[in-house]
Amino acid sequence: MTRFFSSGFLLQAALLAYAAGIVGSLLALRREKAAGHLGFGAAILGGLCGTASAVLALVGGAQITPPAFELWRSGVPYLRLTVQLDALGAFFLLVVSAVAIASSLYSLGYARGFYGRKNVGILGAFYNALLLAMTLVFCSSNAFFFLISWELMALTGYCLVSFEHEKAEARDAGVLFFIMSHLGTGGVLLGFLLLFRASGDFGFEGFRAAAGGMSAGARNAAFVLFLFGFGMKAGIVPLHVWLAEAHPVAPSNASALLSGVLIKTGVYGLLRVLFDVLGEPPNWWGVTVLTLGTISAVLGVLYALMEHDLKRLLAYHSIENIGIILIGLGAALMFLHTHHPLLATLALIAGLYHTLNHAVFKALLFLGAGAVLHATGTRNMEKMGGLIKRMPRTALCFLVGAVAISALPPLNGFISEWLTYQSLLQGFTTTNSLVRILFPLSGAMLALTGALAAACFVKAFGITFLAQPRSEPAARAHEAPGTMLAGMGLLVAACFFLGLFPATFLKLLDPVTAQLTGLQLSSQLGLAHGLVLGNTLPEGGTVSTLGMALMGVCLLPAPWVLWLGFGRRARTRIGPTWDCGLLGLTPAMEYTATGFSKPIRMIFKALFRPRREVQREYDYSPYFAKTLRFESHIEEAFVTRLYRPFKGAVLRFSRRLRALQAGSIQAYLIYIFITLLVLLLFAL
Amino acid sequence: MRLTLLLAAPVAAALFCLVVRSRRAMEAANILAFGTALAAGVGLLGEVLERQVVTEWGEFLRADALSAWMVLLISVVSLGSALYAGRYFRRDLAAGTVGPGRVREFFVLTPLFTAGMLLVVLANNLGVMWFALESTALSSVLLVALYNRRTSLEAAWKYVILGSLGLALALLGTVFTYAAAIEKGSPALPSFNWSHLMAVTGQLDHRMIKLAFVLVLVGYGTKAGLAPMHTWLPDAHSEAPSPTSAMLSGVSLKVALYALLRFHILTAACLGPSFSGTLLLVFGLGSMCLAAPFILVQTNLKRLLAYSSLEHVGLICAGIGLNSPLTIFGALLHMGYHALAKPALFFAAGNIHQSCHTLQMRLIGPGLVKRLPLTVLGMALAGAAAIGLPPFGLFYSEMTVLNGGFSAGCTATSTLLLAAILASFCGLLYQFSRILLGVPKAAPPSDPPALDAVPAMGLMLCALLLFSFWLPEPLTSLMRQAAAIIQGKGS
Amino acid sequence: MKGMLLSLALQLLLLLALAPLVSGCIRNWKAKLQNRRGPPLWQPYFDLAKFLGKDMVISEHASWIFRAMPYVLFLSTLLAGLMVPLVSAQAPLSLFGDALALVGLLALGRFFLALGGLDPASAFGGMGSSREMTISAIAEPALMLAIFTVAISAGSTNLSQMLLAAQGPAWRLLNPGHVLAFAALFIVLLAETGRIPVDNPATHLELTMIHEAMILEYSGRYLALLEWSAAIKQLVLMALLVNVFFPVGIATRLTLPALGLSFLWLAAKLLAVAGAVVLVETTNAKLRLFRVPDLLSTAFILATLALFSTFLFQ
Amino acid sequence: MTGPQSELASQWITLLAAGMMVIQLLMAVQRMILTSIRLFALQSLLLTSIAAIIAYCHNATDLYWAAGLTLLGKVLFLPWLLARLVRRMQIHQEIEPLLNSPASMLICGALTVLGYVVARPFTSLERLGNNTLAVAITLLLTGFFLMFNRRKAITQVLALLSVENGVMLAAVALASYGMPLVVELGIFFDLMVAVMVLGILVYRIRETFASVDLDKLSELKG
Repeated sequence: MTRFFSSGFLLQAALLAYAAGIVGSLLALRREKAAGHLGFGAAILGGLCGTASAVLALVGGAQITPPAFELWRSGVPYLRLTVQLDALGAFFLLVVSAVAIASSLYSLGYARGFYGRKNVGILGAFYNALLLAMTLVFCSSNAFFFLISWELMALTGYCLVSFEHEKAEARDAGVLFFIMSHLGTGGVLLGFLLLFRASGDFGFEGFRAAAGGMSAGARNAAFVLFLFGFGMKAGIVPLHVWLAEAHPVAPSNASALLSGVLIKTGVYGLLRVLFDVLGEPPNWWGVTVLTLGTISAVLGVLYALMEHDLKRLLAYHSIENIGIILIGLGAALMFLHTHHPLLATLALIAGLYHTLNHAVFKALLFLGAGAVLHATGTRNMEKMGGLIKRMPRTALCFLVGAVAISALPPLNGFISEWLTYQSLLQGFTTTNSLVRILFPLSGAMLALTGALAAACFVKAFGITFLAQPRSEPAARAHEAPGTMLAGMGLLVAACFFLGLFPATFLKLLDPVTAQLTGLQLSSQLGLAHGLVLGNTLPEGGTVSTLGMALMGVCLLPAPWVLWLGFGRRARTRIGPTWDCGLLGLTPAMEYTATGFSKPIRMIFKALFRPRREVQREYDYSPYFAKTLRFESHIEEAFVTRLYRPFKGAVLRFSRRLRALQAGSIQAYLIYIFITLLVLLLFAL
Repeated sequence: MRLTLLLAAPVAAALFCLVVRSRRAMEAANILAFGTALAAGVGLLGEVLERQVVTEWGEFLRADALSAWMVLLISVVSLGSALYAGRYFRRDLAAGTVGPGRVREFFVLTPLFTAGMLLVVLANNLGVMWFALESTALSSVLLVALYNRRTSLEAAWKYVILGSLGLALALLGTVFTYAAAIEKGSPALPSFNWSHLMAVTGQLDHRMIKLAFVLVLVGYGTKAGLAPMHTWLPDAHSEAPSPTSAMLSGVSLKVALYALLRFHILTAACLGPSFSGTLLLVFGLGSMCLAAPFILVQTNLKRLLAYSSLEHVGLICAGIGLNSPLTIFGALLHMGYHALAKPALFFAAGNIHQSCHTLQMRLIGPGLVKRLPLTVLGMALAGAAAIGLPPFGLFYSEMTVLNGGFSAGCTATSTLLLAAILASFCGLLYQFSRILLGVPKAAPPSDPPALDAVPAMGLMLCALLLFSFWLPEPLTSLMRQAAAIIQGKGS
Repeated sequence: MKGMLLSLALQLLLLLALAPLVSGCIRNWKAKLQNRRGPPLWQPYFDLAKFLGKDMVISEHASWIFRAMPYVLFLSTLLAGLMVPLVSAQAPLSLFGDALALVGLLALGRFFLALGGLDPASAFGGMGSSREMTISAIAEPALMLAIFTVAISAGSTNLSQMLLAAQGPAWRLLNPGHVLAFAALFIVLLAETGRIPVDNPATHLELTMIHEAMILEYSGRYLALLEWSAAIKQLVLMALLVNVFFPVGIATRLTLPALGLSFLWLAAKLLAVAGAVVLVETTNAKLRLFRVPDLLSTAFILATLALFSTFLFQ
Repeated sequence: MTGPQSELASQWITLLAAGMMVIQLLMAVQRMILTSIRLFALQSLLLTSIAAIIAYCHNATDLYWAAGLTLLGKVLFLPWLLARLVRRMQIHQEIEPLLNSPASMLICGALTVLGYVVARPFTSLERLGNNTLAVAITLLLTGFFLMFNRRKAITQVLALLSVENGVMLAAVALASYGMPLVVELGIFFDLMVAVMVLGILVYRIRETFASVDLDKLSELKG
């Protein structure tokens, strides 16, 4: 009986469930409903098994013998398809499986939107395949196998991004996603090959042993390659341009997986190689990661603010949050360099915690955005508004996600950012070199990020859900079906749990940190029976979101006492909003998303370089225009200055090269002739 | 007996097709012949594993592991093409694109083409190998010109002129090799057999061997489609009927490469591996790097596939040039997987050509998936394989080549290899997504969805998937033996 | 436990009672400086009482967010206030939250305040929310950096610890880092509490309002809660400023004389800061919205300099 | 083989080889197709003679066969076939090279030098007619040059055949006994088939394009 509740068995069950989901949805290709139920049902099952497996592995503590089994023997040299779950892998398995449960539950209802339009069976198959590939990424113990899973993940990701391939943007985004992801894979591959050269094998065990013997140059090269490769997947600036294109166009249940989990595989990869494999880092590794993380966080949120496409906005926030995670990772690397394992562990915990948190609230937000899209048929926030009355439950879920991602207490985003701040602050005293100034500066940027994120989500929630509907579809919107709400509800519960009971959850991180830095901090961080979160210092700052929440509930009657005292006779009326004496407000008079972010656009004008065109027609005075046409456009500087010129140069070069094959046989003969002459001279 | 059977079966089929009238009989004869060849090839595999070398006709025919591997590839691809050809020409005949005479020409020439290729890999004598190769060129050139369009004639002309010129150079190289083997003052006519030459490598004249290899490299390299001698390749591949394109791309290039390899082995045995290995590496890399930009801005579907073949042949060549057991193993593996994937792509392209009446990608796409779902499914799978995505085997073989390159210490070269692979990946992905996905501009044609390529594509893709997931022990040990031969360590 | 509850209740009372007074002082003194008579010091209390007794009009477009917002803002501000040491060095809720949590709680309130501004579908509310979120966003780095400067030298983000660590010889308070951080935080205080030159709390000209624009649709007791929250927030920030930078006289032991003395000190310090605010408000004009970032980036630079001078030029 | 006799043979061979080269140069500059065909036949005849002399000196039966096949194929059959093709298709007689005669001569001269440079390491080999190797390589290179200096399909075939002649000369010169018979036969038949295939193609091109001008054959690009 215990066999069935072992981590390894459950992992196998999860893999089998996903595989069954693929097969099941394909078999039921012609029957949409059955295909959806089979596919997403299997995914829920897989998610449950995966979560159970991960939790069992993590609860087992550091001493667990990692379950390992081989899928089958392939004849290819060095390829061993061994599935092995260690603590780090188990943590990420938890991330993917937990999100999978909610997202799959949601999908049961969401898939209905595709009936008769797109084949749900195919969606189910790709969806399960993505889950399978991601699960395999986290539990492959061999870099070759890892790369296979990694590429399968990219492939299925591409299929999902391009799923609605009838839209040109989905096709383009898919190609961009896949190409950049593949270039990243190239970096990862080269990094692994460098390690392979040193160890002669592809096992992570072997890498670990061999990394010590590598020259500094090789290790640095491997670091740069891994940072490029995994950073591409994670979407750090300036490798992020695919992310904002690809995530919005995928079906929303897939967006939740892509943004919630898929980009975390990049984080997983960085953790795996930088902490587990490559050994003690030089200082500049940490500095680089920290700097890149900070830049990603700030730029990600700034670009997010400029979006009025709800899903693109969320996608840019993924860049921001990856930046926050990397801040933790970079700080941890710097602490490892200066031999402060305790602080390194703290920073690492912050990063890991934020990884899970982001997965939870970003999935929640994408699912919410999906529900809105489902109801209104548009992703353009300027066409929404007033949805809180039409879809109150979805709005509530989205609000929870918004509060969580804005790092506001008492939800989970606050906890992980708090931990990040703590590690940064303590980091200042770890070294005397000038780089220590990075810690507080990065902290300040993190503060800017948090505040801007809050601004962005005021906009996202306010413009989407509040006030009057700005378009006909928004006015006719309807609440999402039960399964979709249930999926979101699970994530809302997770946001609350992770926000209110951090110390309980931190116990699960113990084996992970034990594996990566050799320390376990949950007992030091959880004070007062785990109700209060400390920062490992005896007199350090503490926080208790649970305490705050309870205190808030206790204080809630206070205003009522005042009512009783002063306002017993006061009544409440419903009336029109003040309209300056005009003849009633119309939705056109509401503040728009673009208008909302205008101050920020003006302040960061140098960065955004907005292009605006105003055309005015008037008879007497420009102040009394007959018609006014306003167009504003922002393109990322990375795209206009870096990627587009590069692409143009490549295409120009290729076109020019085509002249070589101009159709003249004489020219072809001359090529051969010249080759022959050169070779003859070479051979002499 | 086996080797004889291998050669006799296709020749017999060709003769049979020459006299018989029924087209179905011709198809059946072709399929039967190639099926027999495949069976014999599998038998040969076992025999070679057991005895290392199989000879017949007094050492005129000789098969070692490398030959046996090639025999398998040739017979599989030929079988697939024959399976596809019947349905393909039925549609062509119905559309009036070709006449019955031309179809007969196809069914006669194709077995001859195959027989020629089989003779190339089975011949012991290097001279025989040369003229077998020339005969493959001559039989395939008429196949390329089969449609008798302006463009196909142009392609055939370029193919035959460049190919013949290349083969003339290769002949000179062969002559040099032969001359190098002549012992001073010995009146006896030396044997031109491979087995003999390998036995006397110590006594060969180094300068001659060097010169010979250079000539053979340019010569057979032309036939194998190495850049910059590849210029005929996209023309011929795009203009030939699709079953022929599949054979040209799937095996013919590799057979020429095989011939080049034999000289490489000889040269390496004389001069050490660095001279010929470096040249192979340079040409392989060059081909890969050249293919990528052409893929990126290609407008014609079959030319696109042809450039992709150029890239793959380049990879194989570079893998062998890197000259470590692992890279060579990877290159051989790559040959096998590519031989399974590329024909499937050409079959799909053939279907598309017949349904859309054009190969211009801007006219085909977008939205092909709505018009020919089954073909597109096959094409997508084979395409994913061709761009080197797991779970398809080409990913493994590319990885193996790179592994080998790195563990042999050729970091920079391997990095360049990877860069070229990535570049052509980008191009192919971009092109495929452009035509396969989206909404068709015009209304779908009224003709029923073509199931024509299903058996042939199914065969190739199933084999590809099967061997991607599971490489049986005999095959790996065969490839290992072949790799040892290429490294000069085997028989 | 009993002591803790007592101190909790006391601080709660202090916050609720003292906050309107500070606002009243500022208004009154400002008028005096401008040669006006001005409202009496107690005017804010009268206002609150009046608002509480009035009927409410709620916009027909508003949702439950509109109704929930005053509670969230009020409670989060109160909670934040409970984490700041006012009279005793040990704040009642210092275990539940440190300086970072305080910033977080204020941000939570602001988040809902801005949502409340957007909810009634009025253009003014949206404008106010937009400006409020923008200004707070660019004030945030300076605020954090100033807090960091103090927290790093104290070795803790716990407000009580920060305050205790800063006690000692008075000259320590005059080191350049401390002074610069204080200046930075003062600017942030002006921005966060909606003072001239950032916002004009007295204006009702629509296009220049920030805070007032957001709460334009509120009336009656909700308005009372909002006004009160704003006053409490002002008090909290001022107390933070004075107690962390000048922890002179604060009670480290919970004895009655110590507490009394401490209260007097606190009052004096608060009045001093209020005086400073009044001076700034009187001598400056309100800045254009797009000049505000210049001011706040000055604060950021001051905070950065503070960090440098504390730790690098020692 | 005695000394003086071998020396005499060697002299002859050198002379004949030089003759082949001269013919090649003539082919490079002259402008009429039929003359080119005849020159090719003459060149092949010289090749046959060289093969025959070597065969006589070494008493190598295989080489006699080779000489005979060359005579039959390249001296008689192929020129006849090509001439017939030219007449039947009424191809315009002018060759129209890409480069003019002086330039062509200059390039051919340079290629000759190159041929000698390449062949120099092998002149020390004590073999009959080893000094013809330079000629063989020169023939190959100039033949190559002729191929891309011509606009008409049929002249390209001719140039290809002269390349083949160079290769055969090298075979005879280097291998002293010629290639094994089976190879010789194979090469011979391949050559015949090749020319026939080329002929078929030329014929079809002529039918389809109404011209054998190669400039028309440049539709396949990129």
